[in-house]
Formats: sequence, structure tokens, C-alpha cells
Amino acid sequence: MQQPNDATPASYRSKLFIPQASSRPDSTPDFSHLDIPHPTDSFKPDVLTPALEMQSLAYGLVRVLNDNHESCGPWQPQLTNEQLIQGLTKMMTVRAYDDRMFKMQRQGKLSFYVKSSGEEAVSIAQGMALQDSDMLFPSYRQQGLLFARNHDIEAMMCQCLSNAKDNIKGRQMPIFYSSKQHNFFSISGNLATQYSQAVGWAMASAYKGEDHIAAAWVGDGTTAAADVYHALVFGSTYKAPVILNVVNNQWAISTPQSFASAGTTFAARSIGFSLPGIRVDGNDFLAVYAVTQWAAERARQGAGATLIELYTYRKEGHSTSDNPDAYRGKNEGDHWPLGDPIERLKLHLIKQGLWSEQQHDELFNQITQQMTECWKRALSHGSLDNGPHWPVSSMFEDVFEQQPKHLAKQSQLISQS
Amino acid sequence: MQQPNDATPASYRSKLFIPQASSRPDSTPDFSHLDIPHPTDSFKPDVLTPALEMQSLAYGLVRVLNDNHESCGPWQPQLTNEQLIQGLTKMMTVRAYDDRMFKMQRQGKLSFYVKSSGEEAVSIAQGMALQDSDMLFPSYRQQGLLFARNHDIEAMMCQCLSNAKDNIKGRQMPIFYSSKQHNFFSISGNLATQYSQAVGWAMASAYKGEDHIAAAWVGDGTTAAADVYHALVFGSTYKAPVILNVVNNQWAISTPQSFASAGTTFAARSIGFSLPGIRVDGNDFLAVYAVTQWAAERARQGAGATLIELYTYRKEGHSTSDNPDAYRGKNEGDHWPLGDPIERLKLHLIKQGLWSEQQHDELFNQITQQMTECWKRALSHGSLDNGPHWPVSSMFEDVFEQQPKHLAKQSQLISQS
Amino acid sequence: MAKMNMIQALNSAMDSCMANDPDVLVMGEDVGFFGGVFRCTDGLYEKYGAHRALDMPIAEGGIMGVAIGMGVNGLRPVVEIQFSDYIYPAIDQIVSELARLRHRSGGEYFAPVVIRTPCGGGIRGGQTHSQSPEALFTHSCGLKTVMPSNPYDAKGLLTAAIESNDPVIFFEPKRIYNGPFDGDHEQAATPWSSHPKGDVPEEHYTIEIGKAAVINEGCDVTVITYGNMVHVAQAAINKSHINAELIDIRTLVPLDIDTIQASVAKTGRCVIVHEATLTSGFGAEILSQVQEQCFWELKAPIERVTGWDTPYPHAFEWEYFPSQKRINDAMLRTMESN
Amino acid sequence: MAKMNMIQALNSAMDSCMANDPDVLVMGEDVGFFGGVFRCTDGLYEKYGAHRALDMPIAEGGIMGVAIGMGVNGLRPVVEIQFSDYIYPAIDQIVSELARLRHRSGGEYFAPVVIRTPCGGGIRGGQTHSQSPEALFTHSCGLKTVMPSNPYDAKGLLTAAIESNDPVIFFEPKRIYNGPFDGDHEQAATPWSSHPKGDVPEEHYTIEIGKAAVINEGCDVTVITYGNMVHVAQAAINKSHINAELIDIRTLVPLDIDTIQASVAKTGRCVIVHEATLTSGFGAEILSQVQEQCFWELKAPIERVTGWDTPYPHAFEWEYFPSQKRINDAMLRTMESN
Ligand SMILES: Cc1ncc(C[n+]2csc(CCOP(=O)(O)OP(=O)(O)O)c2C)c(N)n1
Ligand SMILES: Cc1ncc(C[n+]2csc(CCOP(=O)(O)OP(=O)(O)O)c2C)c(N)n1
Ligand SMILES: [Mg+2]
Ligand SMILES: [Mg+2]
Repeated sequence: MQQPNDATPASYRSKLFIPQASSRPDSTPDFSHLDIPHPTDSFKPDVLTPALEMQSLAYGLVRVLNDNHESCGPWQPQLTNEQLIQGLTKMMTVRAYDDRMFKMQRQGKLSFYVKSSGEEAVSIAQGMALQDSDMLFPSYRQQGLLFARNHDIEAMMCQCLSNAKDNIKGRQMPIFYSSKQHNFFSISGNLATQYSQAVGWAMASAYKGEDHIAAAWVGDGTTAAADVYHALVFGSTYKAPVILNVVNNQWAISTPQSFASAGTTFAARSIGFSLPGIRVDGNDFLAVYAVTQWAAERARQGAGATLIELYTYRKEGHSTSDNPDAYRGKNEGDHWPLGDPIERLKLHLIKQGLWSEQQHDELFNQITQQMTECWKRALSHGSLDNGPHWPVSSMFEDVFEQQPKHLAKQSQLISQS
Repeated sequence: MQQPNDATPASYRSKLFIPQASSRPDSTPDFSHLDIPHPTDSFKPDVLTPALEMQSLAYGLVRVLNDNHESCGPWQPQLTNEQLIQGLTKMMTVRAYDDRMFKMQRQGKLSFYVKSSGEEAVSIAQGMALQDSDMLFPSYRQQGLLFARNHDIEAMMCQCLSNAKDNIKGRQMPIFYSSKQHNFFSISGNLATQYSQAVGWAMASAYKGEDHIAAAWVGDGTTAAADVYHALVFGSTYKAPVILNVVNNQWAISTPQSFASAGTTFAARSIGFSLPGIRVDGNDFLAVYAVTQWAAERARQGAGATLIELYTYRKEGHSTSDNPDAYRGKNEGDHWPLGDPIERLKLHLIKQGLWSEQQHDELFNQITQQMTECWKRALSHGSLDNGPHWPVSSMFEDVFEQQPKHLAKQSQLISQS
Repeated sequence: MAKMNMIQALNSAMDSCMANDPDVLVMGEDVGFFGGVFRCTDGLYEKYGAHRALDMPIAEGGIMGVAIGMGVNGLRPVVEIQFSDYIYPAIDQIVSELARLRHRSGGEYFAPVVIRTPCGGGIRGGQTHSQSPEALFTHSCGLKTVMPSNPYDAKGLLTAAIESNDPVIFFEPKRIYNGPFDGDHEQAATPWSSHPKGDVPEEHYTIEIGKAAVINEGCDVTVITYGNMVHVAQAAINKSHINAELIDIRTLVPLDIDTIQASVAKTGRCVIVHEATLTSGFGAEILSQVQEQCFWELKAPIERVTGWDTPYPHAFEWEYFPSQKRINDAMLRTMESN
Repeated sequence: MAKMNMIQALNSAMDSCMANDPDVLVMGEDVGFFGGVFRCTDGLYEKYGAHRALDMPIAEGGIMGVAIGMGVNGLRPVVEIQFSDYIYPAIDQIVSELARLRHRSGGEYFAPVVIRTPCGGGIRGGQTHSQSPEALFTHSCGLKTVMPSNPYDAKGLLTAAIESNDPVIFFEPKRIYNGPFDGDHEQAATPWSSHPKGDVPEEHYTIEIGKAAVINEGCDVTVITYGNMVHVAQAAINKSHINAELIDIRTLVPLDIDTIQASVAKTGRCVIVHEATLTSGFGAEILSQVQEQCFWELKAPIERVTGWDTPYPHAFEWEYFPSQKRINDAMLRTMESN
């Protein structure tokens, strides 16, 4: 931390505490102070356990895969071999998709892109642990949920291209997907707003006497936003059937998680609301699946909301608009002690005799090729720069259910000019 | 709790959880489930103790006066006899002031009033435990702080009358005091806004290298507001020297504290922010003083913010605008197990041989008379209905530091019309 | 028909919508057991239960976020913001989310939320219980903005709002909850029962959102206003010798510019009245549209009579509140020109 | 004099104020170590330390509350809101607290906070990185609202804002951070170094808040605008055969109506341009004041050229952005009348 310099003219001797970063470009990344418990260190409470009785889970780290890539401890989920291979496949697909789209942005085909590299287990395992009728309120970094729900890839690309097949009619920047068909809520550019909306959705489900639950995601940095608190207050007050996820990927653009964590875990924020808080190894597919399943079951049984902190790492820049080397130690991600979610699940499957390096390479190639084909097809429907787009008049639609006169008039004006 | 009725046409069978009230007009108040610990049950940690190590204080109840009105346990403060009698006197003065002003409102002399009856220990003990250079960010129910700082009573009445001697120039409703001279911040009508402002004030103090601390107050209901969260996030992130008080007087207008407490204590809300949370018997003058002094010392030593929940009871209606019998059990306050702060300190002083019923009655009469005199003098400077007020042109001042042309013009227009 | 004040009319609208549709629920601070600090939801808790007349924590932003989520899940929440002065913590959810959800999702999602909120001064509420922030919401595309001036309109418009699939922000001038108010605070209060618009059908009916009402026909000058100022303007007109046409726009967005245009085309003179602060108040938008549409017919500058560009001061409430005299002066100034 | 773009000019203003006064500090999301996502606070962290170039949690409402408290305690916080689209969570603290504190406390308390925030479109930011919400703040008494159109003004006005004891909300049109932009997105970008207003003194200076600048003198029509639209209007005028007077108001509140009035009194015609949504945009207030002040001199309806009443759409950015052509058409329509 840089202290105010006495040589600086006209400066106070500040006593203010300023949080530190895990590393900056001039320092060497060091995560050795992190306490990484063994999978067998955790305990798995009954889903109806009162929050305070399971408080230690908010400070611990639920893990299933040990350092030898074996599944162990109390949180081992019941997953078939097919499901495991499906999980691996989907995580690899998201990554391939991200890589492809990032490159296309660099080539000027997209105006913007956000990768989820290193965090694929979060959305794939969580998406798989939920039911299709559960409603998802993601932030912009959970594209994996759409893969978990088998959203058409080409259609996602069309959204990113703002072309004539973009289901949201060219109205939003790339990656701000919406899919009613998949119970995937329209992504907002305003951070955190979806969090309290998810609670409201869940309250409506309970109000109607239904069993569907909602799940919402925010990043570590976003936890500071008011709507996160609103979600916690309303979620606990009405015991809403909702899972509130915090994806702690250590960074919020250039700002380290220490500016939002208050010197403790994000899972701990639940305690003051009588909500269970569970911190989970976000790069451990099995652990993420298990914890999500537990919280979903708790919600469905009427015991209310759970806060899950997914402890992971944002391997790449925030988006295509920044270069992380400007604000964190070079290759900080390589020092991240929880490894890579795809690599870890792959090694687990190999260990189990369910998978091989060769199968993995083949799958990789197949997915890469699939992306190329999807991209070609998507591009054939147009791009932001070259069209075709939706007709310009579509801009004046959906502002209201029925177009009022003043918008009809404006729509006419634009077609004349 | 009222369940949706099957007979109601077109209604769902809701599974939503709805919090309950301590009582409603049709039910008998019952606080017997409350766990009221003995003063010796608490422990008093060192002021630099990490928050998590003192977590039990967030769920307990710090008390000093036992049921026999003796001072005991680890939290006994160092107070001289003079200070104790001063505390009693000031609490009685606030109550007499409140009673007088409430009556004046009922007689149509004031447009509005808010009493603090039953909660006098909060602002008097806390005000006395802080230094005059510490900055106070109150809500509308801590008028006692002004008494603790010896604010002129007549001047307070002039504010309530919006008359020519109102220091804030008739601009606010009664009770929205401001006193820069007493480091008492201008009270806002918007709940909770002062909470994060107090944190900013404290951050500035630390930034300038000064030792002054800030203290802020909100009610139980107000804890749901976003700014409370902002205060917790920023207060913990920068270890701001501030005391964040929650006056849990059980009600927020007609809404019971259960709609904000999330089924736990308000003090517990601190835990997720690594801040100490202490729940204190808010009707125990000695305990409130001791806890405040502890938190002030912690802040001054650079260890940051503390959240104090003052467990008390709002004896009267919310304000002159409501009748509590419409929404809570009649005389619910008489069932409140922690008694009355004035009565308790009085009995303690009598027990100590420092005070007598006769002295008490004399003091009461003297204060009552003082109020009558102050009121007469205040009224001689005008009232809302009959003036004199500040000149009408004053309305156009202080919008900006210097009056811009458009306001000068409007000021002229009004004088013409 | 029954005699109803504004509070009863609003209550009746909510009641009939709740009876018809289990997806309608009311919620907000003190709206449940207590029936609201202004009593607008009185009796709904008893009739429909704690789950449909929902008390809520004091977090306007949270209430709004939750209401949107409910709307997305098929409900029709009718939210009360206790005073419109306290709507600001909810503005992000209203402007960034509620208003734009349908558009940003290509029509996939929407939330049919109604926001009811008492506004305006005249009750000695000082700067934090007197504001009229309606203009802010008219600058945000995707919201309908309504402010009724009487019980009959209040019920019909609120019912239409609840049934609308668009979000509606519904301002209730609290000064006229109990009776029409002509701006003369020294006169005895009149109840709605003595006013023709206090006759309100007990059954369900709607008034189309987006249609102005011509209160008085006239040919000398058009007075355009809404909410409680309708009554002040009416009184000013009645006491004058001016044959003024009085228009209650009722809905700010969408604005019924056709009705306004027809009137100003006829009179050639126009006075716009609202209680909100002058600068960038909705009067500026009305004035602009009138100027754009009726420039060639105008015989005198359009005038605005509004609150001043200061916070609403407790002691100077009646100096702040636009008076009959100020409206009259403006009409006269308008009439002087040729 | 040095060549500076807007970013450098703003940075220079903050730097010189920080050097002069230890009470000045900058704060916001990513403004510290990283120097801001638009680099406006670049280097201040290195020069003044982590305590004066303060990174902050992502809570605009919290940042604003904290800034007010700092201001009350004698500091002069310069807050960056990363995009003006994200200012809504802070509106309650801005409108209910910051703007009214001096008034409500009878002049006892005030908070000299400056809010800097990038606004406007043209960078493919879609609906949540393109908004121009300046009008909202002009409806709130007690705030000064500024939007510069060039580096020279940006430095002088920001310095004045930081030294002002009134709160100032300072909008920075992000499209012109790096160079003036005339609205033709297919042309090569020009840098500020090639523009006369890119010459900026390195030393400390101020430009008075509340004074408009007449960019071009002319006698046919007055074009009133601010921010990036100044350059679009200028280009439209240059390409036309119209002898237009172009006014950059620079400050919305207080508005320099005298300069505007003098111009329209001369030309009798007026076009108002801004990028924000039409309805209740600040154009409505300007139009109203011009109409009120210059009615008798007007020879044609005042025109507004603005963004449409829709969210800012990603794919139709250039259809949304007010074009030279639309400005030109409006000027011509204005000129046709007699
Ligand atoms: C209300 C709001 N404020 C600021 C931003 C700008 N912004 C976009 S992403 C981001 C960082 C979020 O970090 P985090 O929550 O950790 O999520 P991550 O990007 O790491 O997934 C910021 C500040 C925004 N989109 N919305
Ligand atoms: C932002 C905002 N919302 C609503 C209100 C209206 N209001 C005034 S006091 C109050 C109840 C506050 O209760 P609590 O915080 O428990 O404080 P208490 O009155 O018990 O001291 C409400 C809802 C307000 N003043 N500000
Ligand atoms: Mg992050
Ligand atoms: Mg209370």
C-alpha cells in the first residue's frame, strides 16, 4: 500500500486504512496465506439446519476433489458418469465459445466481449444442479448457464452480432442475453439489480404455492451494491426460495476483492440475516454441484434462501476493454491455488478410468470445429457493422406494449430522415 | 398471522413466510419468550479484540443494572455521582420537553412532533459518553443528544415553531434540528442517509489524521435501507472511526421489528463485515454508557467501526400523526420487560443513597417549570401560524452559496405577488 | 354510485382488482395490517390476508426490485411508496430496470408493476413530505405517468394502471385525498361528497391512460394542469372574468397532445400550472410541445405558474404553493397581448 | 500551453487542485491504482498516494453518502461515477441530501462535492453505457450542472467546480474524450491536438460556472447546445449556407439565459440540440425560457433535435445519435418561416 508521501506538498498524514491487492504489476503474486482445507474438513448439515449452527461453512471451503483428483469427504454429490462427462463437455464448450468470441472481438467483428475463463464450473455445475423450471438471474459472466440449458449456440452468437436473428433485436451490447424459453432472465448492464428481482420472483413462486426456485449471481465487487443488501433483507424476511450466489473471482475490473470483502468471506455476509452461508471451491465441479443441490433442496423445502460464495479466479481481463497486466501481477492466475476447473474435472475422470487425454483432445477439436461452424452460420445472418439488422423502426417497439402516438411519430420521422 | 382464506375468491394457497408482530390490537402482548440475561452473563473484551472473537455479544444483551437496581458485571462504567445525577436530570429534561411539545402540538401550536419516551437513555448516555468534538449524525428520535450537549432549549422550541428565531429559518418541519455549534448534523427526513455520511465524516477525520470520531443512529425499521449497508461496507472497508447505532425500539410506525431483523438480532448484522456487534439493554443508562465508551475507544485507537444495537421500546406512537392502538396491543409498553430508563436510574441512585423520591419530585417540578418558561419565551418569537417568521425572501437563500440570477428573479416575483 | 373521497376510490380500485385477479397484490411500508399511513389500503389485509396486503421493510429500492421480480413471475404488484419524496432510493430499479425491461429483452420480459405514491404539498410536510417529482419519470422511456385530480378519475385510472401490462407510476396529490382544495387554506375544507367527481361507481371500470379531460370549455385562454392544481386553477378561473378552457391532462406520458393542441389552436393563449419546481418541471415539456404544435396560433407567450426553484419550505408553504392569484395574473398577462 | 485531450485536461485540473489543497481528493470505482476506466485520474495515485486517489467499492449510493460526509468534514471530494448510466443508485444522496443540505440546515452545513461522470453515446455502449441523464439533475434545486465540450473548458470548469462551495455535477461526453467528433462516424477520428481548444494552459485557471460561450456569431438562426453536440452542430452549420449563431451553454444550471436571449432576439429563430431523450430533456427547459423571453422576436417555432424517446439501442446507435442532417433540416425548417 502506498502511503501519502511527506514530500508531497500540502498533504495530511492520513490514518485511513486502505485495503491491499493480492498483487500489483510491481509485486509477485502470493496466495500462500490462503487456507485451503481438505475435502474431509467440511461437514454437511441437514438442509433444514438453522443458519447459525452451520456458520463454520461460511468461513471454511467446501471441497470434494482432493489434490489427487479423487472425490472424497461429506459433500460428494450423486452424479452419473454421463453427467460428469456432460459437465466436462459443457465447460469445454463454454471455454471454446469464449475463446472464439474473444478473437472475433479482437478482429473487429463484435463491439465487446466478456470471458468466463477459469469460472466455468460455476455456471455449468450450478446450471446442471437446478431444474429447468427454476429461474436464473445471472450477471454478465454466467454465459455457461445457457450452455447448461442447451441454448442454441448460433443464436447466442447472433445476439453478440446484433444481427437480424438477434432475439433481442439489436438492442443490447454483446453478451447481454435474454432467453425466456430457458428461464434465463434478461441481463442488465446495471450491476446487482437482478439480485433483489430474483428474490421477488421467488416470493411470487411461494405466493402462488409453486415449487420453483430462483437463483441469482453477482461478482465479489458487486456485493457492495445496495441491491445485494435488499436481496438479503427481503430474502430472509419472507424466507424466499432463492439461491444467492457470489462469484468471488478475486477482482472487480482493477479493484481487488478486498475492497468489498470487509476483511472476511463473502459467505459470512449471510450470518446477520439468519441465512446459511457456504463458501465453496468454485473450481471444483463436484463441490459446486453438491452445494447448489443442497441450497436448492433447502429452498424447495421452504427453509428459505442460502448465500453461496463461489471461490474462484478470473483468469483473463475483465472484458475486451481492459488489460489486466496494468493492475495486477503478471500471470497472477498461474499462482491461483485452486487450479483450473476443466483440468481438475478432466483429471478426476481420468483417475476414475472414465476419460483419457486422447478423448479429451478429440472432444476439444470437435468443439472447436463446432464453434467455427456456428460462427459461420451466425455471421451469415449479419453483423453489427454490415447488417442486416432488425429494421430501424423496431427501435420504437417494445418501449410500451402498444406503441403510443409520440413514438409512432418519431418512428416516421426517422424513416424520412 | 393471517393466512389467505380459502373462501376468498380467486386466491392462491400462499407458502410465503410473513413475519409476526409482538402483538396486535386483538392479541395480548407477550414478551415472555425474550431471553434477558443477567449483567454478569456478559463478558467485556479488550477494545482491540477481533470482531469474530466477540461474536456472542451480538446475540447477548449487555447489562449493568440488575433487577435490584444494583450495578454489577464486567461492563460497569466509571461514572462519578455527579455524572449519574446529571444523566438522570437530562433524561428527565428530555421527557419533560417531549411531553410539553407533544401537548403543544395537540393544541395546534406545532405542525408535528416526535417523542422519544422510553428511549431517553440512548441519547443521553451515548451523548455523555462521547466527546464534544465527536460528530453526531442522528435520526429524528435522538433529540436527547442536544440535551446531552447542553443545547439551548428555547432555541430548540423556536425550531419547532418555525419562528423568526429558528436557526434553520423555518425551512424544516419541527424536530429536524441542526446545530453546527454542537456538532449535531442537520436531520434529514429521508431515513438512513446520515448513516453513510457519518462514515464519510469519520473517514475524513482519519484522512486528516485527527482523533475525532463520528456516531450515527437509525431505528430498527430503518436498518433495511440501503444506506445502512453502505455504511457497513464503507465503514469496514476503510476501518472508519465511527459508531453505528441501531435503536431497536421494536416498532417502525406500524411495522414490527420482525420485518427488518431477519429473525436474528440487529447487532448480528455486523458479523459479515468483521465489525463488532454489541447488543445492549437500551434502557440501562450505565450499560449504554459503557458500551458507547468502549466503541469510542476502539474507534479512536484505529480499530474501526462498531455496531451497537440499543434494545429498547417506543412507548408512544410513532409521531403525532398516528395512534399506536390501531396496530399493536393496548399498553404493549407496560409489558416491556426492560422497564423504563429514568425509573431504573432513579432507583439505582436511591439504592446508592445518592437520591430520594423527594429530590426526584422536586427536580421534576423544577424541570416542568423550566419548560413552561422556555416555551413562553420561544412563543414570544413567533409561531408557524402567526409568525413572525424569517422574511419570505429567505426561502431563496442558501439554495446556493451565492444567489444566482434566476432565484433573485423568483424572489422578486414573490414579493410582487 | 357511492360518495367516495380519493382514498376510498383508490381503495375501491385495488379491492375490485384483487377480487378479480389473484395475481394482484398490494405492498409497501405500513400498507398491510395498518392499511397505509394515508389509509389507502385499509381493509385489504382483513379481506385478502397478510400475503396479499404485504407489509414490507423500509427499503424503497428493495421493494421495487422485489416487485419487478414478482411482475416477471406473473403477478401484478401494486406498490405504495409512502411519500413520493422517498422514491429516490428506488429510482435505479424504476428507470434502469422496470422502464426498460420489455425493450431490452426484445419483448420477452416485462413487469406490470404499478407504483402509487402520494405527492405534493399543502399539508405542512416541509421539504421531505411535499415534493412533486413526476417530471423525472417522464424523461425515462417506458413508464406511463399518471396523476388524477378527483376520486372518479382516480379509481378509473388506477384500475386501468393495474390492468396495464406496462409499468405505471401513479401520483396521488395528498392534499386532495379528503376533499378538493382550491388553494385557499384559510377557508373551511370541503369534502369530496359535495363535488360531482366524488360520485364513484362501486363496480369495476377503467379510464383510458393517455386521455386528457377538458374540465371547462372556453375560448380566451387554455389553462393546462393536473393533480391538485386543477382545483386551484378552476377556482382562479371561476373568480375571474376570463372565459378559460381548463384541461386536466391526467396522464403525463403518454401526453394527450391532440386535446391540448385543439384547445390552444382555438384560444391562442396558454398557461401551464404545476406545483413542482419550475426548472425542468413537466411544464417545460408541455410548453415545448404547445410551442411546437401551435406556434402560429399563439397570441402571447405561454406562461408557467409553478413552485419555485427552492426546496419546499415548512414556514412558507403558502408562498411556495402556486396560488389562485398567480394563476390569475398569468391569465391576465396572457390576455393583455394581442 | 500544452496540447491536451479532454482526459488530460480533466486530469490536469484535478492534479493542480490536489497540489494546491490537501482537502481535495479523488475517489470512485477503479479511479485509484488503475487511474479510472477512462484514465482520467491516471497518475494521481502515484503522485498523491492511495489515500488521495481512493479506490472504492461498487456502490454509487455509498460513494455519494461517504463523499457528503467528507464534504461536511471539510474535504472537497471529487467523485467519479464510472458511467452516468450508473448514477441512479446515488440519486437519493444527490437530490435529497447533497443538493438541499445547505438550505435545510439554514446555511450551517454544506458539502462541496464534485461529481464527474462520463455520459453520452457513440461508443457502441448500448443502453447502459450511453445515457445523458443531465436533465434530471437540473430539476433538483441546489445543484450546479455542467457539461464541457472541449479540453480548455473542461479544465477551467472542473477547476471552478472543485473550488466551488456548491455541489457540482459535471458531465463528460465520453465520445469526445480523445477528439472532437462531428457526428460522422465513418470519417477518420481527429485528435484534440488539431483543435484550437486542445491548447490548454498547464497552470491553474478557472472558467466561471454559469457563462455560455458563443462559438460562432451569426444572424440567421441561433443553435443552442452543449457537450459533444457542439461539434455536430458546428459541422452542420459549416456545411450549410446558413449564417447561424452557435451557443455552447456549458452550464445547464445556472443557465446563462442572457446570452441566449440576446442571440435569439437578434436571429428570431432557434434550434436546440441535445443527445438525451426528447421528452422532458433539458431542451424543453431551454425552449421554455426562450419562448418566455423572446416570444415577440420569434419568427418560427423553436425546434428540438434530440435523441429519441427510446433506450439507446446498440445496433441503431447512429440512427439514434442526433445527426448533422437532422440539425440541418431543423435549421432549414426554421428558416423557411417568415
Ligand atoms: C451500478 C454499476 N456500477 C458500475 C458498473 C461498471 N462495472 C461493470 S463490471 C464492474 C466490476 C464488477 O466486478 P465483480 O462484481 O467482481 O464481477 P466480475 O466482473 O469479476 O465477474 C463494474 C464496476 C456497472 N455496470 N453498474
Ligand atoms: C426513505 C424513507 N422511507 C420512508 C420514510 C417514512 N418513515 C418515517 S419514519 C418511518 C419508520 C422508521 O422506523 P424506525 O427506523 O424503527 O425508527 P423509529 O421511528 O422507531 O425511531 C418511516 C417508514 C422516510 N422518512 N424515509
Ligand atoms: Mg469479480
Ligand atoms: Mg423503531
